[in-house]
This record gives sequence, C-alpha cells and structure tokens, in this order.
Amino acid sequence: MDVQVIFFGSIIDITLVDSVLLNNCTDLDSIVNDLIERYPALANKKYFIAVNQKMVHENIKLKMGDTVALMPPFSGG
Amino acid sequence: MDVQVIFFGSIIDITLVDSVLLNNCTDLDSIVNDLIERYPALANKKYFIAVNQKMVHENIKLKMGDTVALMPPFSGG
Amino acid sequence: MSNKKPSSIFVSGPIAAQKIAEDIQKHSSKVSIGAHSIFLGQVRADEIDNKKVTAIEYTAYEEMVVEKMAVIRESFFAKYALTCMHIYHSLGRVEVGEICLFVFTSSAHRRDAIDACNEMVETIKKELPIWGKEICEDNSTVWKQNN
Amino acid sequence: MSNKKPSSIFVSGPIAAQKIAEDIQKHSSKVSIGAHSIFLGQVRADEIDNKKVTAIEYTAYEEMVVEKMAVIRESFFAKYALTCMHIYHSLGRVEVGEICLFVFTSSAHRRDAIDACNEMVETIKKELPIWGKEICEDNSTVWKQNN
Repeated sequence: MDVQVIFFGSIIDITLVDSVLLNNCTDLDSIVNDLIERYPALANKKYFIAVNQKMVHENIKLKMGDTVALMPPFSGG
Repeated sequence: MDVQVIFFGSIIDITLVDSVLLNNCTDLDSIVNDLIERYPALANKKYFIAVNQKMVHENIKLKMGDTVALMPPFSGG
Repeated sequence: MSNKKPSSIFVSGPIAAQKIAEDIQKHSSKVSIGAHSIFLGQVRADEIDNKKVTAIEYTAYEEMVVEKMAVIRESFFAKYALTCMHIYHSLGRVEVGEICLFVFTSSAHRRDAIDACNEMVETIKKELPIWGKEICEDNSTVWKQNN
Repeated sequence: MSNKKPSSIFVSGPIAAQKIAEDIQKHSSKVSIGAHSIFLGQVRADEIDNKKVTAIEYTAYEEMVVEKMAVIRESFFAKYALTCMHIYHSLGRVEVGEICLFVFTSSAHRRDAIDACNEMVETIKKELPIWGKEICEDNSTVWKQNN
C-alpha cells in the first residue's frame, strides 16, 4: 500500500527531499515511526500533520493513495 | 469692535450667507443673542462654537479681530 | 514632532486610485516598514425618501482642520509606533463610487498600523469640522449625519 | 457561497502597487460600498545576528491553502456584512520593501470591512500552511516565525 508523504519549510532542511513514497504503513503512527528512523532529527522537530489537506491530531488509518503532509509552524504573511 | 462670524454646513441654509461682521459684541453670549435676533431659526439649531479655530464651550470675552465659527455636527469621512 | 508648517489634508474632488498606488510605491524605500493599513471611504448610493444619492459635496473649516490635525498627528505618533501616517479627505463634489477619504498608516509590526488607522478614521469623523451634503438624483440635498 | 471552484490566493513574486490600484478602481462600480479596508504586508529589512535580511522566499502547501481559504471565506461572509473580500499572498522571492500580502475587504458601513480585514490578517498568519524563509545579505537563511 503506497502513501505519499510530503514535506514543507524547515522539515525539508532535515529530509533534503520534498516527498517520499512509503509502503506498508497502515496508519499515521507507523508513518511517523518510519520517518523518524529515516530522519532522526525529526524526533525533536515541531510539526503538524495533514492527511489529504485536512489537519489530523490523532492516529488514523490510512488508505492507498492518501497524501500525508508534515508541516512546521506556519509563517505566512 | 468688529468680530467676524463665519457659518458652515446646514447653518448656512439658515443664514444664507457664510459670514457676517458684528460690532458691539464684547462676549460670546451677546454674539449668540444678536445672531438669533437676525436668524430666529438658529435658536432651535444644534451647533458648536469655535473662537479663532479653538472649540469654546462657555461664554468668553472677545477682542477686536476675533473669528467666531458656528459649526453644525461634523459629517466628514 | 517638527517645526514645519502643518499641511492640509484636503484634495479637490475625488481621490484617484492612482494616487493611492503612488503613495504605496513610495514606501518601498522605507525598509523598516512591515505593515501598511489603509482605510478608504467611498461615496455610497444610499436611498433617502426613495431618491438615490448621486454625489456628496464636502465643505470644511479648513484652517481649523489643519490646526486640529497637527495636534492629532502628534498624539498618534506618541501613542503608536508609526513609521508614517498620511491622510487625505476630499473637498467639493465626489460622485457615487468615488473615494472621499484615504487614511494610510505604516509601522514595523502590524498592530500599530492597524490600530492607528482604525482610531484615525473614528477621529476624523468625530473631531474634524467637515460637512458632507448628499445630493440626490432630483438635485434635492440632505446634510449627511455621522454615527 | 457558490459552487464555482475556489481560486488560489497566490501571486508569483511581489504584489505590485499597480495591481492594488486596479483592484480599488474596479470597485467604483459597486455603489453599495461605503468603506474599504486594506492590509499590506511589506518585507522588512530585519537584522538577524548582525546580518541584514534582503528578501523572503515563500513556499506553501498550495492545495491545502485553497481548500482552507474556501472554508474561511464562507465563515467570513457569514460573520460580516461584506460586499467583497480579496486576498493575495506572494509565493517565491520577495525583496525587502516589496509587498507580500494584500487583504482587501469592502462593506456598506466601515465596521464590517475593518473588523473582517483585521481578523483575516490574523487568520492568514495562524491558519494557512505558508512558510517564509528570510534570506540574509551573505545568503544564509533563517526560517521566519510568526508571533
């Protein structure tokens, strides 16, 4: 099962790419664990998570084709 | 002793002139009485008074060359 | 603030959108500014006794406005951390849809510009000896009232 | 409000003063409008560790901004008696002194336009997934933080 994870702002300074494709992640917690394994600096980083453009504040199940976004605190304007 | 009295806004609808020169008025009260005699409709009219561009809320003595302004409620903007 | 002669806020007739653009453009060289707040008053096609307003004609006690504005300016610069503040008000006839008031405040951080602009609009309406006469389509007139 | 597709608020690079003038001018035909409130964000020459900021580079999660703005727009039109509301935000590089945010609200009476403009600026800074990276004179960069 493929899920696309996209990164923004200062998160990209850690990941050095703006997106990755993850398989075998059935929920958000497993995505976050997977990402921290790949990018250990993420563990100490503050960010919000959106799934398919909606903010998500707890663990949820994911389905094929979902897009998960890791977003640092906003600084527009 | 000459004092110039100037009118603004809806006051001019009553006086039909934008200024008059009054003599023998030594204070503000005598000016107001003189004006109401000339323009009786002023008696029922709401207005502010400025002497030499400063708002005045009580009777004051006037001197030669003073300018008294009768101003209806403001409606700029 | 300074001993230069206080200048008039009055513009003859409507305030052009082009003037507003030029004023904004001029501030691009003031690099300590982070926020601009602008208020524009536009003449509205109100209805009075079933007659449409087509224009407002403004008159003012100009000398008194200049004196009052000098005092008001100083109090605003004392109260708010403003980089600049510009105010323009129409005199004479302004047609429906045209701009009659332009308040423009700038500051490093947004709260000062926004709060000063807001308070200035209220101050202008309440404190400045300016009068608007609404002119209806049949040329009858009604003196405007601020609330 | 309507079933037309929500449109983007993004402009590539700075927002030109000329665009602001054109937007103001367009509203002269909307004769029920009595008040416009405008907020402009301008890139400030801040100093970070003794180095001057020369530009900000903006990125955003564009699809999410479009979705969020559609919801925010609807809530603002429900809360305030607005005739219209226009919002533009820069993407990409904006030099010091240039405009990066343009919020423009219009209403019959001033309170609605002013309050909506004010709240929209706070909402944009707090709710929209947009990021600013400050670029210093030596090309070092610092991620901007809103407060």
